[in-house]
Amino acid sequence: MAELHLQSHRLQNLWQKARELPLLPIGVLLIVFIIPALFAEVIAPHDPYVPNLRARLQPPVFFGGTWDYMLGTDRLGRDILSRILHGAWYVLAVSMIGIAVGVVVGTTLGLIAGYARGWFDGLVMRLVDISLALPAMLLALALAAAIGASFLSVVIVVGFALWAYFARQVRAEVLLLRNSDFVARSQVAGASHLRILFRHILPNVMNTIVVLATLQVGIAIMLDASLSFLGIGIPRPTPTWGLLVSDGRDFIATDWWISFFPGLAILLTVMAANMLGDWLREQLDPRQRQI
Amino acid sequence: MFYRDLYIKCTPKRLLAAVLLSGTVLTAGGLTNTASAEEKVVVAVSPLGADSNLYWATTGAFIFPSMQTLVGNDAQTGKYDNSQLAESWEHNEDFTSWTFKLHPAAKFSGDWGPVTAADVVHSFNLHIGEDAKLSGISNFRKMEITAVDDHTVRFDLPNPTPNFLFSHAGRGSLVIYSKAQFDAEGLAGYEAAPAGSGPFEYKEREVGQSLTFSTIADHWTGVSPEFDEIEFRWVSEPSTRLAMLSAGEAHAVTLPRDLQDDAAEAGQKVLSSSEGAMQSTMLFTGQFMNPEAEENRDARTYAWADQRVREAVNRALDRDAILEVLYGEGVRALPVYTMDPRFPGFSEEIAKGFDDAYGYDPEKAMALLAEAGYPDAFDTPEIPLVVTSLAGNPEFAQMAELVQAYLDVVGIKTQMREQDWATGNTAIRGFTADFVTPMRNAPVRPSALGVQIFFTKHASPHLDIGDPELNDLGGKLISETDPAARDEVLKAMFTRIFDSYAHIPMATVPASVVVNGDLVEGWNFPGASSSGLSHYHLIDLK
Amino acid sequence: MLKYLSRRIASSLFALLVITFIVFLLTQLSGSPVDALLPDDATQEQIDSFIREWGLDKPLWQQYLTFLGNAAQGDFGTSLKWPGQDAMGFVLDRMPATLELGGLAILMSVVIALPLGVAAAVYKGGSIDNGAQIFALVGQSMPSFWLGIILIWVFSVWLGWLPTSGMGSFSHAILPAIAIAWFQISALARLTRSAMLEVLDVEYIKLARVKGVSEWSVVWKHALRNAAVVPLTYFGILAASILTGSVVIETVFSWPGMGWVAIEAIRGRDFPVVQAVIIAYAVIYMISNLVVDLLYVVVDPRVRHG
Amino acid sequence: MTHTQETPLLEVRDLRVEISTKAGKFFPVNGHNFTLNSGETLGVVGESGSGKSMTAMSLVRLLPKHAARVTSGSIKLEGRELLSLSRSEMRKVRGRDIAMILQDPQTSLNPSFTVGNQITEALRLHAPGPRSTLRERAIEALRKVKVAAPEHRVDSYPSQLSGGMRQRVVGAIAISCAPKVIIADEPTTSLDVTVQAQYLRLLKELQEDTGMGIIFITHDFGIVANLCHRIVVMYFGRIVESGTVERIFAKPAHPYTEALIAAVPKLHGHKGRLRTIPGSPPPQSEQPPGCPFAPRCEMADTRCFTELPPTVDADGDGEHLASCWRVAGQ
Repeated sequence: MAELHLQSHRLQNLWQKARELPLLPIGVLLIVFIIPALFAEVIAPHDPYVPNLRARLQPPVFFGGTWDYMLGTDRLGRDILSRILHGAWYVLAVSMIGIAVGVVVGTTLGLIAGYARGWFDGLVMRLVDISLALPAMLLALALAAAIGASFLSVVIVVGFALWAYFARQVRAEVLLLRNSDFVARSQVAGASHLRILFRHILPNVMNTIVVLATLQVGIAIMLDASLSFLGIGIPRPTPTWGLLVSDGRDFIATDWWISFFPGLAILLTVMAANMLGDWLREQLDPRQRQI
Repeated sequence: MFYRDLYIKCTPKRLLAAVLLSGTVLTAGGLTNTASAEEKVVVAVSPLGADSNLYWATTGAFIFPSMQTLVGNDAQTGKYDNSQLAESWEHNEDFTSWTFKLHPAAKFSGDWGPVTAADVVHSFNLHIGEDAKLSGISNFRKMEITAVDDHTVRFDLPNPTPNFLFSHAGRGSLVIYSKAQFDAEGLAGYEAAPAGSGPFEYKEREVGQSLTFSTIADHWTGVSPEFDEIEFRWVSEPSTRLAMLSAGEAHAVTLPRDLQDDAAEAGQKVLSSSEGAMQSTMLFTGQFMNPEAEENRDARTYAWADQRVREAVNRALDRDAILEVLYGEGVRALPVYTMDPRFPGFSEEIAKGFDDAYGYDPEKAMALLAEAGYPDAFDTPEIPLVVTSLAGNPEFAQMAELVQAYLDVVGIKTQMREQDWATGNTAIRGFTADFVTPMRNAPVRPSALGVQIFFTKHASPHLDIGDPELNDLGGKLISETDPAARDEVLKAMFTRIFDSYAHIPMATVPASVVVNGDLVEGWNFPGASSSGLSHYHLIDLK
Repeated sequence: MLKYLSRRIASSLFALLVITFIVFLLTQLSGSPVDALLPDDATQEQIDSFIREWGLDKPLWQQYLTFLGNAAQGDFGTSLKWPGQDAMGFVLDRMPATLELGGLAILMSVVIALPLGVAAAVYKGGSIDNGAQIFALVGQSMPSFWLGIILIWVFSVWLGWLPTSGMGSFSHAILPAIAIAWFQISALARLTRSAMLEVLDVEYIKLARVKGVSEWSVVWKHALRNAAVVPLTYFGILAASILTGSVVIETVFSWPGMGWVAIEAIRGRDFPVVQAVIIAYAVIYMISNLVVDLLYVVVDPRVRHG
Repeated sequence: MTHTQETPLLEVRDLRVEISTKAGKFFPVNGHNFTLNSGETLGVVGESGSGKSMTAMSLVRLLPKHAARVTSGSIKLEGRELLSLSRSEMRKVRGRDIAMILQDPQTSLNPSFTVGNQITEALRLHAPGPRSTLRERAIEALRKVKVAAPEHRVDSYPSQLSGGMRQRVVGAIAISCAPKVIIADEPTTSLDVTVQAQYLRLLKELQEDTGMGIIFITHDFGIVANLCHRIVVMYFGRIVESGTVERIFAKPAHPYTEALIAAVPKLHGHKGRLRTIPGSPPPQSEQPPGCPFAPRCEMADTRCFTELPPTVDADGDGEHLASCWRVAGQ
């Protein structure tokens, strides 16, 4: 009960701390990721899909290029900036949906497995083993061959790659928590299993989930990039960042801007997401707030 | 005291240490010094389809400068010559019997003796065995081979085959192995180190990594390369190959076309084959020209069953611009896929009429579409454009993106479909394909072979486009032996394909290799082998 | 203990069985081997004989049982891309290369990440902590193939210190190992840091100090021993992700290990090898997890006696 | 306040600890003066947050790094100044001369090491010897704290022991090196009443055997009465009253002490309602100009709010000091 009290107290505190929000990561996320994802149509200076063969391989503005193509153009004369801006939406969608799938499936199974133990626990842990033992990349290749590479297949792969991590971690924590005093007290007090799970245990594993989920933003974006590298990402001409980096990778030594700026977008976004996650964790985790 | 205590008791540390230690030991085990020969030429290429010493067990992708075929290609012109095992050859009037005389001086490396007719027969039998996967080997199964004397072999063929030399040259189907070695060591001997008659001797293979040959001194052909060894490295990533070249680790590498420009800018030298080596095109799938309903589906459901649509597609593309982006300047547009000036059936008229009939004209394209019943936009489902990045052809993706953009302008909506080769082939073979296929990038071969494979039912029924006229002409071609008449039949076929806009031809492209300008002076090769590379003994070092 | 171990092995075998089924299904779902393995212009008779040879005309369940029976004996058939090679034998031949790379990557991650994470926790908020955080953030934010290519250009082409690719001397392994390890270093350092922070606040750490134990021993013995459980949990995942990472990195660096085999085999539709390599991956993963479970027992007496 | 001929075991003079946070500086230990003699038990009493634990940690110089530091004062152990010792010298003092028993038996033992290992660790550091001897001495220590079957328990892990047993082990660790001073920081709060009583009896016996000085930190005046010889009462980082148990119980000089004593449930006394002190201490970051207890004090007048009361001798013999205007003003 003390723990419960602490939880709500912590959330209140979070609101009070809103004034101390980490402006840097939030700003970076907004500028590089969220705003482009939502308003690319409005802010992109060029069409991201239409080649302009007269403007091929323009360097970025401070490297001999023009303001018209601020970050340069690719080999078909498409504006890199516009492609990055338009790609943001797909990156956002893939990572968010993929992680959501991972969190929901992984957390639910992990919670129940850790709490119920017995055969269900065994089953879930075998599933976890199976899913971790099948490299996501190989599964993606096979899946792409089977149902074709598409937005859906990428989301499935990302979700598949992530759920087991949540399930494992959550289960491990639940195993520790279920023996703790406050769970015992709730059980004695006659609380239903469902109530204990979701009112008492879930809030206490929330921190782990938040920390893992922030780690996973990076993993999801990186996985998307790796899939593009292997040619089984979201199909062309969709300019996901992974595809942009992957397409430009051969030209790192010469037309470096083709892959550098999308790579930078990935770098900044993942870094900012991780920083934000760290901040959240410090706010949510009482043990770390002690002096 | 304290530390000994720790050491004995803390087992996890010991376990971890053991794991880490084993990693280090393994790593150190790999610490073998790469003793490089003073003059070793390194060529990095993307991995071949199969990693084998047995030619017939591959589908034809093979780099083996130690092995020879019967017929060679001239380094400059690509014309057939007697630089390989056959000193001379002749054929009967209807091209059904071919006789080859072997160079009497030809001999195998490693004391396996001279190359004789028995070796040719032996190799032939190996090639048509159960495990053969070679492209075009089915024709060999219908032939008979006879050793006329020690240095003469005769092939008897069921059908007239004027292009028979093609089967024995750079992209040929028959590589000569030593019978003596087989008798002594069996297949295992070949797998370990096949004896060959070329100017190089098999040295070693690191599976998945490299293949090394050493130069033979006093080779029977008199060829003497400038270097002691040549090593081929299999490297999948183009940028890694370019890095190897730039770092001076490789003398020569193959690169995708658009990376060649970059390499050239960075000071490397791009060497192209003397002749065009590859033809690229896009193909419509299905029997869209079949007036009857197709086996499994109604031919008319294809949007491109309508010739006006096919013309509109062709008219919508600015080939000059596309080719410049993809291949750089100086690459010829190809009027008809499988037609080539070096082979019979080439039509000047078609080549001249190409700009008129296929030239960039978006207005005309839109007018044609409107006429075909698509006044505002192409309202049928989007046409899938298949892209197979997995197959390792990076320029396909760019070609697809360009084509998509051009088609979009005239109102034809397309959708890119990333799909592996096998899945596409399964659909084609099952007659369920509904897409514009991968941009075929096939080696130039005699027109008569190519046109039958890609447009008629006679060689590969699943690629048949269903046109009765073409199939009739193809039937005639099989039995026709008179060169002039064959030429006419082929011309008629090409004209039919051209006039009916039966495909989307792109370009003839030379094979090319990028060399490190500090290490390599030059290299002449005709682009007549499956990898495009050959004549390694001509690599001219600085 | 023995009972626990045999239970773990039994459940691993069960997981393996399910994986064989998935592997079999996936290879069935993707294009027919006929189209991958025969040339474009293959004749009908070539196709027919191929189908007979591979038993593709039999019902699916029968094909699976045949597959399973052979797989149980380690027989996955002969490779198509590397003719004459036994599929599993070929994969096993490549395994040392992957283990070498993976071992080096794990070594690098542990040797760098653990001290980094510990130092970051001990000097929380200090410059080491901030530096480690930035390092970790950057490492987790770069696609590994991109990092790999950049490493090649910087260290091999421009600086000329290390070879670009391939396998040979120890120096060949350094760049790919860094490319694989970097992400893991970040993840491991982060986990170690947070686990250490948690442990360093606990009373027994105070008690150890009160006993007069030196700060070094407090951190590296008392705290790390308890915090190690968290990175150790991650160790299984680490092994898995290093294996997965090797798929991409081995391709970039032309490192002829299992990841390279996997990609080449899938590209070449070499089904026997694809199946063998996935099973081999799964087995390595399971063995490393078994090792982690054992380490768990050794490290944490609560598990041993609980 | 006069120096006796005999050097006290532990002498703390004008000790001040500063904590600086974003919110500002404050002093959880603000000008402490007290002494501890051999064989004596000094009770340190106060509500939570009054600075008791901070006092304890400052005595062994284990204040939270960066955040807190000793700014002035002196801590002398048998006349030796602890504040000027080097870190490694100080480490030798810890465990050997001054041992500590921490609050929570659940978490104060390291779950990864055996009981024996944790006892011998201190021994190894302060009185090294061969393994077997160390083990014998660990068993001996366990026996001293009345752990049943110590030969067996020495190889147990903390998770295998009950809470009371664990706290005994913590005690065993503390006495293993025969320290001169033991600081017990609320060692019994998480134990149930019977176990608590046993434990306190044990401490007393140990003290009688070894003659060590004990600083007993608690918020419970009930325990203090039975165990301690002298008491210091802390409020808001200050010692508000100190003296012998008898004096303070008989005649508490500070209203806070009075309130604390009144809060102790009397087993045999009147059955009146348990008194609690209304209100709570001011936030640490606010340093009131007057007596910090004034807002909660029923007897406070204006001076209490504006001027800090001096520490004065309440009974005129130096045995009972208090900081309150009520006493000072007399």
